[in-house]
Amino acid sequence: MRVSTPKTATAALILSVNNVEVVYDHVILVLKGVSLDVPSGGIVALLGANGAGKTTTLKAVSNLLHAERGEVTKGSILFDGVEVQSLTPNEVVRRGCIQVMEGRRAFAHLTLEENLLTGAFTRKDGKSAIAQDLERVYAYFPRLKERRASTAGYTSGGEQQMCVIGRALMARPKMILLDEPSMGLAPQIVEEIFEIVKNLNAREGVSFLLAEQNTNMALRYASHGFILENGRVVMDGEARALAANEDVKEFYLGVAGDKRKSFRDVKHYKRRKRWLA
Amino acid sequence: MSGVLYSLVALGFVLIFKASGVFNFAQGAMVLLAGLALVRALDLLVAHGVPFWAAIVLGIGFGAAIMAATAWLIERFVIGPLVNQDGLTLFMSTIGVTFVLEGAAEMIFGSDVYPLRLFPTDAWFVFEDLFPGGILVNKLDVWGALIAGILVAGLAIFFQRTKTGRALRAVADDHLAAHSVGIPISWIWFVVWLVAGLVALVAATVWGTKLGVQFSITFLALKALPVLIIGGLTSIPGAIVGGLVVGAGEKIAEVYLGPSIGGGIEYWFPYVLALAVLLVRPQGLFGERIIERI
Amino acid sequence: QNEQFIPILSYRTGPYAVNGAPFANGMADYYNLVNERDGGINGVKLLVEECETAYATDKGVECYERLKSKGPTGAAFFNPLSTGITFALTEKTAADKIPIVTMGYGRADSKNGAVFPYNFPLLGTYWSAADIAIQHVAKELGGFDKLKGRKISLLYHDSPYGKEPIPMLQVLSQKYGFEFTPIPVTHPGVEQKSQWLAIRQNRPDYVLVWGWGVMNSTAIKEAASVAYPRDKMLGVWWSGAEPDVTPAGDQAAGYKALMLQHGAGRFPVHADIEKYVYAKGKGLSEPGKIGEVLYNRGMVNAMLGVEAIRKAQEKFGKKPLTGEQIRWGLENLILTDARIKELGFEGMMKPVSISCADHEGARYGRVQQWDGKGWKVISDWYTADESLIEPLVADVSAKYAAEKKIKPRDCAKET
Amino acid sequence: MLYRETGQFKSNYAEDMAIFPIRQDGIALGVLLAVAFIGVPLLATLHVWPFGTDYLLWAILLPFLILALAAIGTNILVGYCGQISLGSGAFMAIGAYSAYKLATGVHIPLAWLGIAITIPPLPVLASILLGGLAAAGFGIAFGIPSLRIKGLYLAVATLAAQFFFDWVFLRVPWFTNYAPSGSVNAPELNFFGVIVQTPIQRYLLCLTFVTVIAIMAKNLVRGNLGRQWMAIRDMDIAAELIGIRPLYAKLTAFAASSFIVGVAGALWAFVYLGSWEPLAFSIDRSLDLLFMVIIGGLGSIMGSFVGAAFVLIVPVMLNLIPAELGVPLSTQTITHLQFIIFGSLICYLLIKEPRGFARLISIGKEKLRLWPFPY
Amino acid sequence: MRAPDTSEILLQVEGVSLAFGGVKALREVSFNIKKGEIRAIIGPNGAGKTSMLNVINGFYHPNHGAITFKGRTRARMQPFEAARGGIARTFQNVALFKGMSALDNIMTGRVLKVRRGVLWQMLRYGPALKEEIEHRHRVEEIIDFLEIEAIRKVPVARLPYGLQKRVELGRALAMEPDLLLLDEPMAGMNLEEKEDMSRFIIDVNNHYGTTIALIEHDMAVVMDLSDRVAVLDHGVKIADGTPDEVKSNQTVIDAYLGVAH
Ligand SMILES: Nc1ncnc2c1ncn2[C@@H]1O[C@H](COP(=O)(O)OP(=O)(O)OP(=O)(O)O)[C@@H](O)[C@H]1O
Ligand SMILES: Nc1ncnc2c1ncn2[C@@H]1O[C@H](COP(=O)(O)OP(=O)(O)OP(=O)(O)O)[C@@H](O)[C@H]1O
Ligand SMILES: [Mg+2]
Ligand SMILES: [Mg+2]
Repeated sequence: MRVSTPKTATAALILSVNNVEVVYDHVILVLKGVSLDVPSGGIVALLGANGAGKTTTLKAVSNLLHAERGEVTKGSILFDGVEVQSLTPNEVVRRGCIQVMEGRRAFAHLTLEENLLTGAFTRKDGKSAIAQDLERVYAYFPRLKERRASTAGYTSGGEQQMCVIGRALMARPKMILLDEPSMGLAPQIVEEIFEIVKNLNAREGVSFLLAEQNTNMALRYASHGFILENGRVVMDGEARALAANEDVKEFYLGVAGDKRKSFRDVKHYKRRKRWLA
Repeated sequence: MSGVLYSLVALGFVLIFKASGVFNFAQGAMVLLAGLALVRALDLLVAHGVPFWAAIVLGIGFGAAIMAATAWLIERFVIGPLVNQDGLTLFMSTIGVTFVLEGAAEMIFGSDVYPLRLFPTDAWFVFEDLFPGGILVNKLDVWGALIAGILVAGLAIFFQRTKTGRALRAVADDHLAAHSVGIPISWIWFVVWLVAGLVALVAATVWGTKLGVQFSITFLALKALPVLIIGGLTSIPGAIVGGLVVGAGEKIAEVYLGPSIGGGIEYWFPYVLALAVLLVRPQGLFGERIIERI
Repeated sequence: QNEQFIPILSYRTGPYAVNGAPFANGMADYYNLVNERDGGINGVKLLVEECETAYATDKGVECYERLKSKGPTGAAFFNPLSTGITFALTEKTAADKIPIVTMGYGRADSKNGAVFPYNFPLLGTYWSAADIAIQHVAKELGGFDKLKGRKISLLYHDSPYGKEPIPMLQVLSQKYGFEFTPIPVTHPGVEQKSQWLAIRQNRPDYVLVWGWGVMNSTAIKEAASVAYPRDKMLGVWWSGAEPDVTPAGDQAAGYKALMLQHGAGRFPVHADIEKYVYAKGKGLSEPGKIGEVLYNRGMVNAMLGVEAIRKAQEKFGKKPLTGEQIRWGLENLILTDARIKELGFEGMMKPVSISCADHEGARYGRVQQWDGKGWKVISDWYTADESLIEPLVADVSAKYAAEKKIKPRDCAKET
Repeated sequence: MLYRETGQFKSNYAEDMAIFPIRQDGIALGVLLAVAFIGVPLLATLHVWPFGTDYLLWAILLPFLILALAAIGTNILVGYCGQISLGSGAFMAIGAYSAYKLATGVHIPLAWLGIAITIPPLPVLASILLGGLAAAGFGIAFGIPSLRIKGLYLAVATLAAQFFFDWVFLRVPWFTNYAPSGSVNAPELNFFGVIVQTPIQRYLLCLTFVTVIAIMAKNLVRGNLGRQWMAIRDMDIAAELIGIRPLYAKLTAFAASSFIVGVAGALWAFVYLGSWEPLAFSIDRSLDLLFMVIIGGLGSIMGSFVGAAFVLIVPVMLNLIPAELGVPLSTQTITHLQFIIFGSLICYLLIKEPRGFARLISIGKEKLRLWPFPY
Repeated sequence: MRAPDTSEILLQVEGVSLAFGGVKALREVSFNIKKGEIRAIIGPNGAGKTSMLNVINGFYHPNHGAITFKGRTRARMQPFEAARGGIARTFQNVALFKGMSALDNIMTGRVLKVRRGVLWQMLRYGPALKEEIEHRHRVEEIIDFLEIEAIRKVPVARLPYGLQKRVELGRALAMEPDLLLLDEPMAGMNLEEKEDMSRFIIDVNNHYGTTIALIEHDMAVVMDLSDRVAVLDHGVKIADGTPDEVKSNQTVIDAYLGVAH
């Protein structure tokens, strides 16, 4: 189902995923032909329920599936015009596409600051530029500066989450794949993160592919949205159009009619809408 | 003192563990391979009338080349494809590598005992008037200690101070996350295995002088384990300290306990010592803390 | 098929490969020689197969099971070249009726053919070796009476192999009044520092070395580092081959070892081997190593087996024989000086005469010394003292018989 | 079509909790057991191929069964409870030597107390089981450090047990009944009057042990205790927070594992080797067991069998092939090649499926169920 | 419908302080949880919320202060003792047993309830089997309740994050606890799933009368579900009261909420 006119074919695409199929462990078919595009300088949100395949899609893009015994069995993924499958994960990063993985995967034995510095591994523009960016990340997340010398493994969940986001920023990428960036963060930090996304996008032209459960936020900041269900894209379109869609409103935004309903009042056996049976 | 010789082998273990979380059982086999390559090249060159010093240089060069090839093969065909697997699987794969290296080394270079003589091996006794027997100091031990000291200093600085060193530690923590920030794991692992291979070459020169280059050198791997564990799997200086502790500990045990319970204690004593140390410090004397948080 | 199957349990890998390989080469080459030169034994070709044991007992057992019924008549006999495997196989071979030939090793009490009908510790057991070693020490000291109050240590491989001589040495120490100290070395023997420190403190007059593989050369090196005189070290015949001394370089000069009759060197039979085997490219050894101690021992071992088969053929016919028949051949094998000369082994060994009561067949030994380049024979022939060994053999084998509920044969009744 | 669960409905939890909820699997197991218990002995008695000689029975099936048993024991500790142990060989040795002592009579003179503990020789079955219990006891003692030491550190620490017991059985003559060579002989295998002697009898004896213990082990690991072990393995902290006592869970795993390994050790010594020395239980044995467990599949009883078969049989095959084909290579080269091939094969398998044959089998089954569709 | 029993205090935290080297994770924190209520703990990242739960169930031992649970005061206890006392919990970084199926994971929650000994389990016959089936029955109820029937036999490592959280809740429920500690149960869920999860929490609270302590960053959820809210910042308790009181507290707004919700 398409909500609005298809994406403008004219805009240069930084990422284009074509009909990708992913199989784990040789038998578990997870993505059943996913196609999506990210225009250069765009912010695209990837929405969908648990298990829809958002994380898998992002891992396919950054070529991390191999390490998890998954493989792309069909379709192609072009980043900046290059077939991702032919690159190693570190070449993908070198070309400017970095992923923030779900689940706060900070390097446990390194300090927070060392964690951030590993993010700059692929950079060749000198120590001072890196130091500058480090300060910038600290400015975004003062809490990290406070705890810079702590071993990451012992910091709180939110601190680790900030750390991995900061780590990705340190790479100065062209494109960031954000997997659930808001998870476990305090509300004002969540706002902060989306502001960062907006800023980087506006000022430096960084493109974003955003897998996010906080649909509200995601659609507010994204230009496009794709809704995944069961390994298939079931709906896509401009963010505003999606936000206005009645189904999306009910199932993803929690607004029935115009008012947000209380979590206490949700019905027990709620009717579930599925676009696919 | 003699424990320090084990440190040379333990060092190779630490390097690889620190950089990839792989517990490399093949280190002993690598010492054998490096030693055989060196000694066979040396023999051949000397036999063809190359002057001894030039033969040594060329022989070491050849050994290094062999270790580089080994490192590349291991990374390419074994460890590389096993990225993101758990430690036990990686450990077992290195035992597989051990078989391959042992078989290949002996097939290519022969399975005899090849004498090697690069360092003086005579001994002298100190403190003989202090207690009966005195302390035996072998010149080889002194050389070994010296070399180990230099290696440790260099490697410790490399790991703590450089960008690559940091990346290595990151890889050991989380392969996948390291991938995701663009650390070229294959390259890094190649480098680390190469360095470990070179350390093995150094160990081979010392141990080859001591035992002759031969299959039994692979048993060093087992003797180096307690050294490694006492020092801490992730600590480079720990390898030296572990060596000293084991060296002193097993001799003291042999002298004071040995006679009363039948000798041969040094066979297991280092392990019991390691066990005791671990009970107090589960990560060894200098190892990184094991993180437990929920 | 007109073939006699002969298995070789060898080890060409692992810590003992250095010693296992030349031995196996010598054996295989000799069998090959018999095929190539004589067309087999009376026309019966020898079919040889090697099985790698890596000196490990369980692998040895597997090899045994695999090879025991190969060939038209099953395996002729087994030469495990490992005391451990010998122990593990002793019972099985008796049940399967296949002789187990342990030339110069194996269990010493198995020389008693009444209790061990299928074991043949040919040419010398460790008890014989121990006795000969002490005879030599006594001779160097100037007589058996000079042994009194002396200290003799035994540095041994801590395995059945190394432990075998201990009971005999204890008997001898009682008899001659020397102080005997056994010092174990753990497999594979690269670690001997503390043993030699103990030796240095205790200052024994003699150190007997009962090592195998790398343990021997390590012992020599450690002796050098504690400045223990090499010429006061006397190795058993398994500690007296080239790989045992060469790794120690100059430090080995002066080191002595028993000879299992033969030493290194080339004899008429070697010429045949070069001519019939190596010239056809069928030899297994590096040509330069033909005639080394262990190679020669492999040959002698193979020769004894071949002659036993020949002997058995006299009785059972010129065809492939069963293990049981060959056992008879072994038990009735007599090699005179003339026959030895005929075979091209003259100078390598003394006559052999095996019987039901005596499965050892001969107990001669000499002593050789390493001069830095080669082995030199430095003594006359010694003969082990039956009167000391026999009671021990009778005692220990009787215990075994009781434990295993074996009813000893009456050798007097055997022909 | 053959492998479908369609039409098999489970009306109660007991059915769903059966070892093989899918009927075809259960049938397969039944057939296997029938072959093992009836078919093999029958063929062996009739000397029908491949049982023309004793080789298959003696040199393959017997060690396979015993090592599979030891692998099950190791798997409980390593695969189910996640405590890496390089000391299984030592526990086999403890089982073997304790059983030996018990079967030949124990006499401990306590001179300073003026008394002596004397146990008359026990029946073989009792000795073997008590040997297992002794191993379990030492297993518990050596398991205590696991409360503090984890992962690979623990693995190396367990080597302490390995080397210590190697040494004890080598140097303490009491254990070998003062045998001068240090090599000891198994007592007569008298089971309630039946003297086990022929390969077929030995095979059936081991098969019985293996079957009974494997079933009990399977019951354990899918029951409450097994879940505790697995919880400790997967995340010990979380396990503790839901009320599992690490002390209890780990030590029971050590005990159960060592018991099984100990019984296997006693069988290995008594039934297979007949005469042995400590080298039969060296570190190499421990490593072999670990290989079996990992190649077979951590946390799978079935896998232990497959792993044992692989580790035992592949080298034998590699050894046989050149002889059969008549490859003109020197024995030396062949042996080295075997090393190389076996090592490569292990690496290849680990890469192909790090979770072992058990996982391959289950993937295979899943594919079979989906067949003819790929996913 | 629901009237929290205000009289009975289930858990009392009294002046608890906790420091790791220089980091003071908790400073003199006191609060209580009443029987039957849903108690939320909120605060910025690194405020000490998780540490508080860790102290309550014995994973961390406070440097000062005491915990009174069901009338018994303890300075330090072992985690499994807490579990025995009836405290169950879920974790911020999902802490499932990765190698086990969802069903087995939930079954581990029953560990403390199993009565038959090891020997019985080994035989798995008669009473042992009967007991196992009983537990399985209870667990199936929970599986039904959480609507995860379809993934029962799937190894949890394969499950997407959201379902893992649900399984984790199932495991905690299987313990039939008196006090259930939930650490960010709804992180990484979309609205529909959050609604489901809320439903479960409320149902658990209503049906079983389980007392719940809840950490959550989604203010809407916290405000809707909880009876009382405690707010931590830098290890200090800065506010405590009903959702409405907390929401309008200026200190809380400055430290945490940012904009008034
Ligand atoms: N390593 C794996 N092996 C097998 N199956 C997997 C693996 N990883 C994910 N899956 C399966 O792939 C499907 C999609 O998972 P994915 O993690 O991409 O979902 P998601 O949309 O990111 O969900 P969430 O919002 O919960 O993170 C799930 O059904 C999951 O069971
Ligand atoms: N074991 C520990 N060692 C060192 N510091 C710790 C440890 N546990 C917690 N801390 C520190 O204590 C502080 C509080 O951590 P805690 O996990 O309780 O925060 P939190 O409130 O749960 O935060 P979040 O919302 O981000 O999860 C953090 O700064 C953290 O780094
Ligand atoms: Mg996801
Ligand atoms: Mg937290």
